[in-house]
Amino acid sequence: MSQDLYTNIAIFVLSLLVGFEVISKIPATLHTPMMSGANAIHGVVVVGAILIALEAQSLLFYVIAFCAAVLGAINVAGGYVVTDRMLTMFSKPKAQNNADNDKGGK
Amino acid sequence: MSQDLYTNIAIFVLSLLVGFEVISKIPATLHTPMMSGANAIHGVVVVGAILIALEAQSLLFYVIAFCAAVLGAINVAGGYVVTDRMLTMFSKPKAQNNADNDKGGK
Amino acid sequence: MTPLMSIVSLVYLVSAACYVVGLHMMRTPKTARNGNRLSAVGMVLAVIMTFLVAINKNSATLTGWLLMLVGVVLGVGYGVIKARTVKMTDMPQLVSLFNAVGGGAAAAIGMFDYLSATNGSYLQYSFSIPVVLDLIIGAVTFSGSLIATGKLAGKISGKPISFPGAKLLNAIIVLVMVAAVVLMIGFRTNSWSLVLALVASLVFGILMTIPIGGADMPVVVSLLNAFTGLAVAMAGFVIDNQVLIIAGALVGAAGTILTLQMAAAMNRSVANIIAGGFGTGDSGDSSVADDVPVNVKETSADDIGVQLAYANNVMIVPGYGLAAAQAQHEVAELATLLIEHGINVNYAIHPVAGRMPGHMNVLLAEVNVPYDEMKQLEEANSMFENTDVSLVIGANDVTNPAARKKGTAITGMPILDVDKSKSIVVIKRSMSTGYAGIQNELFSDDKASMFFADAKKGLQEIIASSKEYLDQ
Amino acid sequence: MTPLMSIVSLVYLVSAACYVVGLHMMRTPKTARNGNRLSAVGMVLAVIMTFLVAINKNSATLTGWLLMLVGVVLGVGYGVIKARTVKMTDMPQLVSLFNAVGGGAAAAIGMFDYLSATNGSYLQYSFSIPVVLDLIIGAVTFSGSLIATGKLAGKISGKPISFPGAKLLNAIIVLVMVAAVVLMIGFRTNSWSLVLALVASLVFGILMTIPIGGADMPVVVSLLNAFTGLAVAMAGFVIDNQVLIIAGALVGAAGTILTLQMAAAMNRSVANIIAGGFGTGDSGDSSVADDVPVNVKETSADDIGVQLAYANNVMIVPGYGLAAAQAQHEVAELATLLIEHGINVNYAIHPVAGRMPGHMNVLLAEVNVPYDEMKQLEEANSMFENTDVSLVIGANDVTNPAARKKGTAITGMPILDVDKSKSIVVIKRSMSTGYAGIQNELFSDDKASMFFADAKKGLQEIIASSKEYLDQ
Ligand SMILES: NC(=O)c1ccc[n+]([C@@H]2O[C@H](COP(=O)([O-])OP(=O)(O)OC[C@H]3O[C@@H](n4cnc5c(N)ncnc54)[C@H](OP(=O)(O)O)[C@@H]3O)[C@@H](O)[C@H]2O)c1
Ligand SMILES: NC(=O)c1ccc[n+]([C@@H]2O[C@H](COP(=O)([O-])OP(=O)(O)OC[C@H]3O[C@@H](n4cnc5c(N)ncnc54)[C@H](OP(=O)(O)O)[C@@H]3O)[C@@H](O)[C@H]2O)c1
Repeated sequence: MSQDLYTNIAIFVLSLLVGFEVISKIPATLHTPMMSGANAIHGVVVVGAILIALEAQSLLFYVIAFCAAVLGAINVAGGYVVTDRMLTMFSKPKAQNNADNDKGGK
Repeated sequence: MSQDLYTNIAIFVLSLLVGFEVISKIPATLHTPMMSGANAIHGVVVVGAILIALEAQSLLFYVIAFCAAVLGAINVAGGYVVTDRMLTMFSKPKAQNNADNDKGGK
Repeated sequence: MTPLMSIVSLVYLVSAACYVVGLHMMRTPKTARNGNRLSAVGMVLAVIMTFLVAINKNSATLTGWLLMLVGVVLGVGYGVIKARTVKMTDMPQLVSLFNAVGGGAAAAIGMFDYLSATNGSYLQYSFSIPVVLDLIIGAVTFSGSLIATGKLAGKISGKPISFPGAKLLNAIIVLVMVAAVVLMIGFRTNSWSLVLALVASLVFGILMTIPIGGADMPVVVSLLNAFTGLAVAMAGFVIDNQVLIIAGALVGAAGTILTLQMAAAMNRSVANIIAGGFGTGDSGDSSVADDVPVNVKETSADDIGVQLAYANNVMIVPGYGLAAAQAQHEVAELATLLIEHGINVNYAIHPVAGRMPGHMNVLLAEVNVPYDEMKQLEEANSMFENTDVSLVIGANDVTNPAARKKGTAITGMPILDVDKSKSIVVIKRSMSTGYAGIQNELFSDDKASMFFADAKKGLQEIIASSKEYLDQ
Repeated sequence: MTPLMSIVSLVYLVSAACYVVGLHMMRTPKTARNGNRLSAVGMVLAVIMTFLVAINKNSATLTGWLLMLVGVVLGVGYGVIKARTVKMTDMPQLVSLFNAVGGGAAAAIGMFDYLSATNGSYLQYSFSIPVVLDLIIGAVTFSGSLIATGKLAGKISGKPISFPGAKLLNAIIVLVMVAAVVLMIGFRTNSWSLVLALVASLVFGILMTIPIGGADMPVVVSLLNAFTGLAVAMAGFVIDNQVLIIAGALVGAAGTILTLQMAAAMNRSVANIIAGGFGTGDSGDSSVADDVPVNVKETSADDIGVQLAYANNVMIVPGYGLAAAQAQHEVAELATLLIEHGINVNYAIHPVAGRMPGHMNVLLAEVNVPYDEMKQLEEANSMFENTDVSLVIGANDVTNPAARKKGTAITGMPILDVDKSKSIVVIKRSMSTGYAGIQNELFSDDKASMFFADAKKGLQEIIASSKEYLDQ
């Protein structure tokens, strides 16, 4: 086993452990945004797409690299934006300004 | 920066992250056993003690290595055993077999 | 390592830490949004570093640079616009779509590197194994997630689709996949092996997802999300890039735990969900309704109006029907009306009400219901005793006392104890069952009365009648 | 990497995973013990692998091998015997001792490697920085933990020790440490720099710990535990061993979080604790007692016996005094007596009752009180309303309603709502205050009566009188 491969394996294993631990009991309400947030994180694949694009030298490879770039970019950009939108729903202050009316008038 | 150093730093950072995440809200009752369990884990220092002992070639180094071996071994062996003893207190089944007596007799 | 690579590697670590801390912060609503932003900051850092590497390496052709930049810009543009404009209720299918493209990108990287190495020689295991895993997992999530998207969007029937010979076909596809893997790992490189693996994986993704009912899709999407993470980590091995490995493994593991929790919240096992065939109904079709049992009381909008107008504490219990009828605006209108007249209104939110986790929160937040009026299960249950009227709108399973008995489809699921409240009004279109396909005794409770109507129309009538009595 | 090193490295990863999963399992009592064992299995694996490496390397002299083996055997023997024979209540100081030796071992590794490299040349930062951190942190935790051990064992006064000029001395020592660090990192290697750094660090560890009150020691030990973890990680950098880095960093981070939680459970901040001077009392000295206020009712063992004999539900509220008097056997005896006569007996356990986390659980478990009779804060508080007699034994702060008011030393601390029960009996020696040093209004509550006695003797009298009335 090369030193490089071992490093990668060690990093992989430790990251798996971090991933297992970072999720503790989450309220069901947050399941969807959390899934969406994790989805955005694997948008990091765009980094890989950028790197391979620079190796491409012929049509087939240009096409594959272009696809990877587009798909990866959609994942990462869309992922973060849609998660953020979902989460606005949780940070919203009392928008109904008449919700706190005092009792009476009935 | 050498590749080795970077690998070590990456592993260090990821392990810190695992450590931060692995402790979530713990009941106060478990604070002491958990601390003791963590204490046992850093007993891994005995591994380091073993490794340096094999490099020693002169009196001073023999002394230091011997101290490291003794101290590290105390930490690791004592740490696990005392933690285990603390934890027996939580796994104990109802030892008072009259604790569940039905009401009456008063 | 060169100084540049040292810096890049260290910044990659920082960005990895951002993802972790970001995810951690998403555990509670208060910090969730900032958590997602922190994670995004980490991502921007990673991308900047990657560009530095690319510029420094300077190996690319002009075409390569152009295509890459155009691709990224197009992708970002499309992603952002879609994410900005999608309706709240369509978000789950969009997440699924984003997951599909992520899997696709990972598969593309695998293809690229396998083809680059294709010169008829044997591959090293340290390369061939991750490349094959990357390809297969990426392709499976790509097609699987697309099917899930279609089902969630209603473009593909939400019903579990099965056909004669499905099992046989499945077995054949799995065999083909195994053969392709063996060809790629054990034999000389060959682009046809790649094509075989790719096609088999795409078909497998489809076959895996179509037999699953639409209502189970959120769990499936979550599972595929974890898969994509793993595919990305494998891509990281292939191109020897550590931020891909870290982020991919992180999502792979976190996504797995999340999937288990989602399934648990629905009182199902992941295996049971993947086996498929559950959740047939979605009860969209009210023609399957049983006859109304004799012991069920019917009521009218007028009567409900009176009840509400003279109540002190009203609890609204929303369910899937509210979402199906898109009646959230009417609910908010009714609540505002009641609150203006000094009536306490709260919402009892069951964690799995609706068809996706947080479905009810999403719907109600869309119409600006304050967060603190949405009572989660336990808190709601402690409030029913003091509730004068519980207004059950299109909810069924989440109120079904059958959960407290043994041997029913929902046994053991925690439910909203609506039956503790003084009076119960149920709005639904018929007596037909909900997701779990079982009858609900609550409806024949002495204190319960049924108002058979579409949630939207029914609520409009109730608003009208409430107004009358409130303004008297 | 050689095949052997590949295997060793992979097994190191496995053992690291064991530590993590083991710690994870220690989150709940049910799996805690297996978690610790899993972690121990990981440790055994790591040690076996290390021996393989050592044998394979074959660089050691015979003396080296012998000394190492003898050292390990001695250490293991001492550790195991100590751990097996220690009294339950002496465990905290033993943990602190084990922490001290761990820090010492880490420091020794640092010394060894710095001295090995001492040939009057400059060191590379990648070596000198971790070596210095290893040395300093290891030495600080060594001496600091020893002081903590002494304080916990009562061999060193638990009172915060301060003396004129302490601040100045502290400042001087810190300056010396900085100087030594600069010498070691920025200049040619020199064994005197090492000695300077070592001595300064040892003194600093002592100075840091002595001004802190004995009652705060558990938090301090936890903090030093995290420090040791970091020292071990640094040792890992020095000798380029990854299992040390992983395990050390893990403990460093987890220990930090644990320390924060422990401090939070006592409603203190870590900074506040380290600043020292709190927790003077330990109230061991009852001569400081105020006069008994007029509005406090005194009662007798006889009277308490009657109350208990005719109660249905009794709640025992133990505190530090129970531990100080070593009266746990008497408590169990009384409880067994009452239970045999059909009376419900439970224990209300406050998380910070006593002087270490879980102190009450440890004590009561020693005398076989079943786990489910020990009610934690919230559950206990929901039971007081139906409690006929609350028997408060040597507890003070944890029942003090002053926590509900603003501006007291314990403001905001959750307390046991003993005042909700129908009758309150308090056993303590005098009216003197507890750890926080403030008077307790509960004692002058209309429903409360005081029985001034040492917990052990008082309980013996109560047992005798209860027997009389129960057997009537
Ligand atoms: N939240 C999740 O993540 C998730 C995911 C998958 C599955 N599930 C499952 O979904 C179920 C959710 O429970 P639930 O009580 O919310 O829903 P439900 O049990 O599925 O019941 C929904 C009810 O709404 C009524 N309805 C449908 N359309 C309507 C309309 N337009 N107007 C008025 N009523 C309408 C239906 O009755 P009519 O046809 O008579 O009108 C149906 O009985 C649980 O079994 C849960 O396990 C949840
Ligand atoms: N658990 C932890 O981790 C921890 C750590 C550090 C500090 N603390 C602090 O310690 C306090 C714990 O509260 P607590 O209510 O358990 O204890 P406390 O408030 O310290 O009170 C203990 C009481 O026991 C009495 N006592 C002492 N020896 C006795 C004996 N032999 N027989 C009978 N009574 C005796 C004392 O009164 P007399 O002298 O009148 O008998 C004293 O008032 C909290 O303030 C907490 O923050 C806890």
